[in-house]
Amino acid sequence: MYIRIRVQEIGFSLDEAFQELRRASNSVGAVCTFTGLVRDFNDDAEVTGLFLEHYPEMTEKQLARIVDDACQRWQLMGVSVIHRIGALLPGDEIVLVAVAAGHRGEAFSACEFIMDYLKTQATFWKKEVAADGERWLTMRESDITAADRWQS
Amino acid sequence: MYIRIRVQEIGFSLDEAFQELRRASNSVGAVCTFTGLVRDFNDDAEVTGLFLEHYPEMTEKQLARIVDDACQRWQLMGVSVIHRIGALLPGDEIVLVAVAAGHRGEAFSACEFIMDYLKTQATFWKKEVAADGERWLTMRESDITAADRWQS
Amino acid sequence: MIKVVFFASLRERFQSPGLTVEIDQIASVAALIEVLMLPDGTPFGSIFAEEKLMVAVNQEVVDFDGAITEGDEVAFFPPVTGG
Amino acid sequence: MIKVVFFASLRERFQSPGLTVEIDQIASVAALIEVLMLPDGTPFGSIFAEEKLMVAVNQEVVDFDGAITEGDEVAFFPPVTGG
Repeated sequence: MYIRIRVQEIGFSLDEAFQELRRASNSVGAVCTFTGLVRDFNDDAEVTGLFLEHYPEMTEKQLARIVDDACQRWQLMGVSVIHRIGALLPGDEIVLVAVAAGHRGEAFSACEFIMDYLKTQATFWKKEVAADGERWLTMRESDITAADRWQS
Repeated sequence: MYIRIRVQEIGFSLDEAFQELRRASNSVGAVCTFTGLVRDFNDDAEVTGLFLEHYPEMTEKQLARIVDDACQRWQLMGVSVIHRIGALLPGDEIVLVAVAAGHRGEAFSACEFIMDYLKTQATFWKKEVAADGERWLTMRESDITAADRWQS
Repeated sequence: MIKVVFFASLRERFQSPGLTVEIDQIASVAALIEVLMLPDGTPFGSIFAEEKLMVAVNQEVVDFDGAITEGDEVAFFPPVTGG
Repeated sequence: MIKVVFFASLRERFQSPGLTVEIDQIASVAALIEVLMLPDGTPFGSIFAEEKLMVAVNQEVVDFDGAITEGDEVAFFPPVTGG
């Protein structure tokens, strides 16, 4: 079982994460990846940048727990999570979740599960820098709903 | 809207497909990708290779229709589908589906939808070459179930 | 004339990628299959009876009662297994 | 002694990344908040009353009645917005 969790300022390579995962086991048949990017708008204010803060001692612990939960639920062969912090520009990658499994159903479900819980449980905060000033983002109701559906 | 559908013998680069999609629009906030790989075993017979045949005039038509269905269901910004044909070895990539959207829910759903329908509707056939001989694979019941759930 | 094509296991079992058939009274896939099964002693009969088949007329999947007209391409193949 | 830390909008509104508090009779998060709110005239009172808060003791999310003991790190922060 290959697990790698990184919180970093520098950008990341989807390809590098994918190449690591495909080699996690020679019975990997499915790799699902999710990449979150900085969009150039959010609720109509023109976003010029994003600042990402986190709670260093806690973030990695929370991410490890979420990944561990996913490994309990599905038969996985590899998981890679990368989350950037600091100053980001529109188009920059923010987060990567990549999951390797034997079959596609497990890879898709685990990847979406990790993203949904990362959104509601990992201690990151986004401050949006827009033409009309800065503002801390607030959690979306839809993100809470997305995480809740895994509890049924 | 960026749509690219390819059926080819040569390998493909996940990174290249991703880089094309992230630039599909500057409001892309989410890219979900799925890569299917040749596993080194299938139902316990040791697989030494795979041969993929398709129905040339029909495959692209079916894939375009599946992608179009996904675009009707979700608000997407880009879709890339690559499927290999010919002789493949264990560990080789077979298929890539990548979807760009504003938000992650749409990207995940559309990517899984396209894979599920590709599995049951696109005219590809796999012949497995194993230590104990060759055999054409038969459709899995679980693949039919996976595609059926989108009809509700 | 109708162009008949076979794929995958079907192509291998027929030992042929396809054939052409003069149309005359053939108006449906079912009727075409009956014509193809006629020459008993050939493998056609048993294979058509035994294999789980899908049919496409001009690259569109149809039922066995799907219509056929002059110049059509009729493809027979097993359930797909790509991805 | 308890180490209190603030993050994101809370850190900015308090204009401080945190402070240390002598423990004595403080045994829960709720009791700690009351102590922090005491010095009125400081922004603490209004911010604690107004913001939607989450609390973690030693990097584990807890309720407001979560226990606190000497040496703990208590973090206050708004709902997370990463990903």
